[in-house]
Amino acid sequence: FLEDVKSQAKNQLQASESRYLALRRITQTLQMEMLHLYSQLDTNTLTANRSLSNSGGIE
Amino acid sequence: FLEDVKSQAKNQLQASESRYLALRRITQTLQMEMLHLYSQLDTNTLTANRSLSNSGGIE
Amino acid sequence: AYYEKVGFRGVEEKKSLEILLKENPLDVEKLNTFSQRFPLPSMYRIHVWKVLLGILPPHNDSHSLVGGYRREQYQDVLEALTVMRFIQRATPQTLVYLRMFQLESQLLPRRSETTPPDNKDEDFLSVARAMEEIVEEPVDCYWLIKCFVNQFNNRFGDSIPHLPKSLEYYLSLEEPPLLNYLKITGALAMLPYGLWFRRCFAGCLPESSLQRVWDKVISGSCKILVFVAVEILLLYKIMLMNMSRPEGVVNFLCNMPQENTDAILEDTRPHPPTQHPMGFWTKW
Repeated sequence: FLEDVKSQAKNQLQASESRYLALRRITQTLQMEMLHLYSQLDTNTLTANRSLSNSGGIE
Repeated sequence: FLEDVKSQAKNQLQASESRYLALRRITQTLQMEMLHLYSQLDTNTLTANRSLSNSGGIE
Repeated sequence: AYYEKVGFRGVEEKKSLEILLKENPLDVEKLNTFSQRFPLPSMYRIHVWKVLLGILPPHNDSHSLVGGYRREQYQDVLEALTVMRFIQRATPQTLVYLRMFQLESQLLPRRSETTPPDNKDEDFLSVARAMEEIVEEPVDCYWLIKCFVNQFNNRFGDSIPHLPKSLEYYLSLEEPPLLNYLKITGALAMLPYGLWFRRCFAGCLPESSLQRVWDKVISGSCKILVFVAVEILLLYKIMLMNMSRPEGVVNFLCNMPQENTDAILEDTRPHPPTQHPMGFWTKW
């Protein structure tokens, strides 16, 4: 009977941990994607500035 | 003794639960940030397109 | 009289499964054996699959707690993928399941680098499409696809490459002339092994037959895939032996008429178990 209680608890804990682990994978993925987006945003800003200063030169 | 095992199991499950909730808060913050980044990128793209078509019009 | 007997047996089987399902904790071993020997009654199929695949634990009184965890996990993954724009409103549901599976297995490519599905992805998508036909509820459907695919690869990944040889062996027992013909024409090497042994007949057999094959796969048999393949070859023996080009054979087998395939499973029923070389196959 004691074994029974223990195995039930173990199964519950495993399911809860699996949910936690999935969330860990999610935060990792989110961070990777964000790094990428930030670098994209930086590039865009740089390009925009450059084209601004260029057009300024022409005027 | 059985009560002991049960309360230990309950504590472990609670600990797992609170770790999950803490990570959920982090995930939500990251997701908000992500939404913000995307909207900024979208605006930039829109502005870039507009200025492109404008400069096209002037020429 | 035969059908009466089958009908009677069906009722008895259903009753004994109901007794098994009332036990707490569930005896997973017994459920496995049941599922190996009898087709699962459709009203209990999804529940039994979830227990056999470990989506639900053996203790009945944990089911609502664990079921809640499973739902939350599903929602967390889905929400994150939406925010990251991996999936949109118009994304086909099976592709949603693939992306979720990839994220959870740490196989998700960067969004800017997503490529069209490769062979392994296509296998997953086939299984997903078939599961979608069987299971309506998306949370259950995703968990069943994920655990089915994972369990199949873990348990049988090493056996899959040997199944074509096994098929050849059983065919040599059952129908040597057909085997010879397939060898001579070069069709044997070209049979749709991927469809049969990696996709477990998803997209090949109609839902009603597929469910019964998957009952066996989920409860731990990959030999069943070989037996079904043999039965298909036997059923279409005459047609196949009239096709001279191996491409014709392959093409036919990849696009089998779906009405007849149900008969594959029904036809095997009346064989007395002792006279049929395929043991439990006859329990269908």
